[in-house]
Amino acid sequence: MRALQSPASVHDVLVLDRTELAPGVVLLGFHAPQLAAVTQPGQFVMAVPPGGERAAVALGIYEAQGDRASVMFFVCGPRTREFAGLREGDRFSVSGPLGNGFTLDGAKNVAIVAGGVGIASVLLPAQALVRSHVRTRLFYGARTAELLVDRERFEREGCEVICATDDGSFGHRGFITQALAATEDKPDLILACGPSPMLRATAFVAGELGVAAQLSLEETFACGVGGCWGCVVPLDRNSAQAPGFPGQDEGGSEVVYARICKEGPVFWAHELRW
Amino acid sequence: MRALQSPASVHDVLVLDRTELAPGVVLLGFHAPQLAAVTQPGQFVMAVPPGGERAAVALGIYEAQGDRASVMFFVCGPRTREFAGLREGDRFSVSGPLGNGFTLDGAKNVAIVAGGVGIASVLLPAQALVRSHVRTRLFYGARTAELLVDRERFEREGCEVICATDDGSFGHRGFITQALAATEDKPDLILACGPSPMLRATAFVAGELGVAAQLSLEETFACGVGGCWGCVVPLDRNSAQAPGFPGQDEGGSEVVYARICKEGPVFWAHELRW
Amino acid sequence: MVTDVDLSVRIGSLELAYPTLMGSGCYGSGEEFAPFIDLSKIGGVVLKSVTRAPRLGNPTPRLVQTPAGMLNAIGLQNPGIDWYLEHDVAKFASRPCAVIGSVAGFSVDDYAYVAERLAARDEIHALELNISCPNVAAEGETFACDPRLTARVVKTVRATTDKTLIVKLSPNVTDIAGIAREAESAGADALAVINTVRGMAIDVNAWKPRLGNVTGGLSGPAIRPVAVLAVYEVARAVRIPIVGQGGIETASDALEFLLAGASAISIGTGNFTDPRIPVRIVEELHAYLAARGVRSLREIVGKANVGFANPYQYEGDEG
Amino acid sequence: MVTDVDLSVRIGSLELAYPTLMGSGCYGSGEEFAPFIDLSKIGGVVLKSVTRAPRLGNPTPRLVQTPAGMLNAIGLQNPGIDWYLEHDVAKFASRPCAVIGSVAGFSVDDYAYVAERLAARDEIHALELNISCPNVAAEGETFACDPRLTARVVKTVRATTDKTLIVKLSPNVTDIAGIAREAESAGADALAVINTVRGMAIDVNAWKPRLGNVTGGLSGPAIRPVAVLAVYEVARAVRIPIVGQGGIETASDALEFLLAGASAISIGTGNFTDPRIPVRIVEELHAYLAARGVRSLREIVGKANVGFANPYQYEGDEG
Ligand SMILES: Cc1cc2nc3c(=O)[nH]c(=O)nc-3n(C[C@H](O)[C@H](O)[C@H](O)COP(=O)(O)OP(=O)(O)OC[C@H]3O[C@@H](n4cnc5c(N)ncnc54)[C@H](O)[C@@H]3O)c2cc1C
Ligand SMILES: Cc1cc2nc3c(=O)[nH]c(=O)nc-3n(C[C@H](O)[C@H](O)[C@H](O)COP(=O)(O)OP(=O)(O)OC[C@H]3O[C@@H](n4cnc5c(N)ncnc54)[C@H](O)[C@@H]3O)c2cc1C
Ligand SMILES: Cc1cc2nc3c(=O)[nH]c(=O)nc-3n(C[C@H](O)[C@H](O)[C@H](O)COP(=O)(O)O)c2cc1C
Ligand SMILES: Cc1cc2nc3c(=O)[nH]c(=O)nc-3n(C[C@H](O)[C@H](O)[C@H](O)COP(=O)(O)O)c2cc1C
Ligand code: FES
Ligand code: FES
Repeated sequence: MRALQSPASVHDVLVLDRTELAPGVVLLGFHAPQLAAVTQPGQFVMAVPPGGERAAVALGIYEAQGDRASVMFFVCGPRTREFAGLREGDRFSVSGPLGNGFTLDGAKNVAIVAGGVGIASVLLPAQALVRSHVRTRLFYGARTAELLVDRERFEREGCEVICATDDGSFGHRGFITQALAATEDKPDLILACGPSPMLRATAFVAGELGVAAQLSLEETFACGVGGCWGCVVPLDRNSAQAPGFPGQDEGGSEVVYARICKEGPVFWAHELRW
Repeated sequence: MRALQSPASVHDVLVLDRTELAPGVVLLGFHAPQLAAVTQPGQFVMAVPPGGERAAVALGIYEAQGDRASVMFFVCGPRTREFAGLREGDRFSVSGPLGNGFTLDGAKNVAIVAGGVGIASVLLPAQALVRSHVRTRLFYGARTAELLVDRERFEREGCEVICATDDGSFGHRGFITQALAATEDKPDLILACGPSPMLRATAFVAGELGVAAQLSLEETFACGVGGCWGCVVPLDRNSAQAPGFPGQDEGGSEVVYARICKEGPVFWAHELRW
Repeated sequence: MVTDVDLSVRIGSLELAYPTLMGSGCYGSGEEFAPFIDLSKIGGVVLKSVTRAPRLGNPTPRLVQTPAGMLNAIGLQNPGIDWYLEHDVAKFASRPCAVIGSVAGFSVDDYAYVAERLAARDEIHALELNISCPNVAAEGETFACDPRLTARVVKTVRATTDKTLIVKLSPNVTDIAGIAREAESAGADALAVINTVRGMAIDVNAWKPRLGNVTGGLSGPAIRPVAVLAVYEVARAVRIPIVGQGGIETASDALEFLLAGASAISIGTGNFTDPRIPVRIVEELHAYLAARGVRSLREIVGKANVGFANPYQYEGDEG
Repeated sequence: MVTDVDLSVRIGSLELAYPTLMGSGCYGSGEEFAPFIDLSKIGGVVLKSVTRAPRLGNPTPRLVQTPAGMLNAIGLQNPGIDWYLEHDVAKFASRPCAVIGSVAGFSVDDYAYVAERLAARDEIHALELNISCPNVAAEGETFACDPRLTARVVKTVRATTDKTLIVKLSPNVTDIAGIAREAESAGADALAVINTVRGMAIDVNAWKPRLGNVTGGLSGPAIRPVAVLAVYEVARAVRIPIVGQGGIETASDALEFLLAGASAISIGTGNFTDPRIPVRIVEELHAYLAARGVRSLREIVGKANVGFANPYQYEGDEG
């Protein structure tokens, strides 16, 4: 992965808008011109829960334009519940942008695979690709139609959108990676963000198709900036993203543990040893 | 104290209105017809923080009329901060009404003494007294003018309002109990709610004036319903409110520990052995 | 999907319709919470601990809120066993759930004396031995912090009654599993794991401790990870049932304890958050098990604990 | 009201401009947080613990959020002392604050070997002995859980260096004051109180522990009352300075530790809430002391701890 880091800092931000896109899915827009100006597609922020006593939460940067950036999240625990309680005019803090984003250079036909909340990290790469006149398809999976949030937005931005739901309530029935595997129009690059089983399936399909894939990984974070080594993933020791000393995993192979928050969250699928 | 308990239960309530009366002082109105119908002046609720993980907070019932009840609180910790984040349309739960309120029978000329957040527990008794054509004066003290919240409301309700501020920014400069001590028009009953030093001073002044006083005490609560014995205050063993077995305090005098949440929060000043 | 899920559990010879006890010292005698909850929907109430002599308890303040928890230092305020038997115990007969007496003391003799007299009463269905209260003079805590004292006090009390004897352990030790083994060998029918974690808070304006007693016991969600681990470790060390407790507020919390190896759970501080929690937990446990096709709560006990020996296996009365 | 408030502290021979250390394992080598905070405004960084041999650490997940806290089980991932000295240590020279090496190990010999080599480097200003990591095989924890082992390892390491030696204690013991006394007698210059509290969490859907390592260490505001009490008790037992830690997020939190008897404080998990916390604490401590006319932070150490002997009294260099 090319180093796509940007100058990060802490921003005290003002909530500009709050939309409930689906039950338990909130889009929070905030005033952050400096952050928006330097954000690279695929980067994230650590958002500080306004009530204190709880660690910051990693959230993908959904939109970044002009004075406004936004995050989109699924309410699944105490911290996202706290953020869901914010309204226009409230304040909170974010550190960012953080991590290494997607490498988009040279691609001509890109398939973006997003599952569930993974959608939050792929609008910016989609916009950048369309802006560069790259053919961009979004393969978007969710449990049910209702959770295919902001689908139309991607269409408006100029993506072709292919959907799948577990229950068949919208688009294909089944996994979105099956739709990817079945595509006739082979992409030359795959980007993916979503739950771990989806990412593994994407890596498998990419291998079958012989297409390079970049995966944005998820793991519980603590620091989000590389300080605690809590979010590691084993990488091929020759990966350009390998940060430090090599060691042997349980199976006896040589690997290097990379920090998802610092060396990632985006990694080349073929370099992961997970 | 006459037993002024009402049938308590848990209520899931809807926020009707939220007003910031002063910086850090919030008035929260909610839909609770059943609660409002049975509340006695001086009772309180245990309000459940909507985010979980934190114990319920004791809050005086400020207003109770028709379908609506309200609480008023000073943001001073994590839980009141959480409640301050609620807006119209949000939901939370309260248990109540709880405790024994003020005994108002027979009084002809009542002085209500309120300090700071203590104001939250004295609107209902003031209204009840005025309704019964009892001369009702509010002696209201706060650190500074800004914190004499909702002062005009008491005037509108028909009370005479005498104020004092620590910094002299409104009304008398100094303690409100000094104003009480200096009154020419001696009341025949004093009701008081506020910080502990104010209550002790009120008890002292009441003794000097030879007037009976009822004090609404404050202490950190856990259960709020008499189950944990965390909120006790020593009472004269002959008090009608003495709940159980007598014992000897450090000084060797016989006292009975009463639970502020269950036997109180309102006690006769002359029966307290604090 | 099954609908007839069995949530009953047995702790020694005590049969509980539901796996939910209310923690000692947190729930009065149950009556205090009756306006808010149907007491016939809980397993039982563990009464406030009682001692030989009356105790006024600690000076106030006795309670402090802390992040996701609270400190208490009540100091075993109670009327003493004489007054208690005379004035209080008869009222417990009307509780529509199990009633478990809690015994505290300052000597082995104290414990045996109070336990024997309390257990003799029909209103009391089982006994819990509180040898782990952190809020009284040093000796009180020592019992559960010392394997030999634990063994002595349990053995002596055991000899006084056949009723179910639950021994409540302290987390404030280097090796809780070792203490648990002593209590088991000495004749405990079950273990309550855990009592509060010792802690304190300081008033930074007054420059003095916030509790009248200086130190107190930490309870609530903050200590849940500590309690789950204690249950996990004790469950590998003994074969008697465990009543798991410490910060339980939801069915998911309760399941952590059950999967770690507790046969029942106890709710204390959670009642201060919302008094409906115990009934909600029972409803949600029911739904959770039904959705997974599990017919009895007992089947999931210890399921996240490799190397755990399910206590029911050894009683010959369950699969 | 005074404006020139002295916030500097001395820990052994280590002079800190500010009383704020960043907790080992939480702050990388400081550089990771430089975009968010001015490192010249913190007292120092305690580096991630290093061992003799390289370690990949524990399987993931290594982190779980819990109420007002978190569990971690990193498992001492580190490149081993050889690689560390060769590739990493030189970079620490540029940090504008104190740099404290942290040593972990599995035998007394390990500790001495790593400590000696690390202390020999100029970039390392002091050493912290992590004898209390709960996330490695049993032996790792045993040191701080056993008074004799504590004494042996501290004595042996003490012989290898004159640099300030801070010994980090575990709260997972029956009597932390007793362990503290052993460390003091064996030659520790200071004590770090406390490391994480052992805990675990269970995934109630997968029916297995949520951490790859099964158990982990609890940190954050949830444990603050436990940590304050540990400092309070240790401060009565020893005369060497204490670095208080466990859930510090605000100046008020820091003051609880200082008033309990800590001479300095350390912030770990708080940096994960907001990286500006350490600088905010220094600013607010300054304001707090100025408002009370206190000229030096050292004056308030132990002020809420009756019976505490201020360490500075015994050095002859302060009033
Ligand atoms: C780089 C990166 C980017 C991310 N971007 C986004 C984003 O844009 N939007 C978004 O919504 N999320 C995003 N996430 C995920 C998000 O950070 C986490 O979901 C976050 O931890 C939620 O915080 P919480 O406090 O609400 O829930 P937490 O308290 O952290 O925990 C909730 C999670 O743990 C599970 N859990 C809790 N208790 C238990 C239990 N007892 N047993 C089993 N499971 C349990 C819950 O089911 C839930 O999944 C991202 C993560 C990373 C690493
Ligand atoms: C019967 C009754 C009725 C009440 N009615 C009302 C009411 O109507 N309105 C209202 O606003 N309040 C009322 N209170 C008080 C209210 O219940 C408490 O103020 C409540 O605990 C605030 O909760 P919190 O979580 O926000 O703060 P908490 O977390 O409980 O703590 C905040 C309080 O503790 C102090 N504190 C916190 N940390 C420290 C520290 N380290 N050192 C020293 N002090 C510290 C704070 O200064 C503050 O006073 C009432 C109390 C009772 C008993
Ligand atoms: C206010 C309070 C009083 C308590 N009193 C007692 C007691 O008298 N005897 C006892 O064995 N445990 C007592 N406990 C401990 C609880 O029963 C319980 O074991 C502990 O709080 C952990 O569970 P929880 O987090 O659900 O409260 C008390 C706890 C609290 C909070
Ligand atoms: C993710 C993480 C990693 C840690 N790693 C170490 C370590 O390597 N060595 C050590 O001595 N302490 C380690 N600790 C303990 C902290 O330094 C600190 O003592 C403890 O977390 C309590 O303080 P806190 O609540 O401010 O984090 C770690 C803590 C965390 C949260
Ligand atoms: S979360 Fe700390 S290193 Fe990634
Ligand atoms: S708060 Fe529990 S008895 Fe009053």
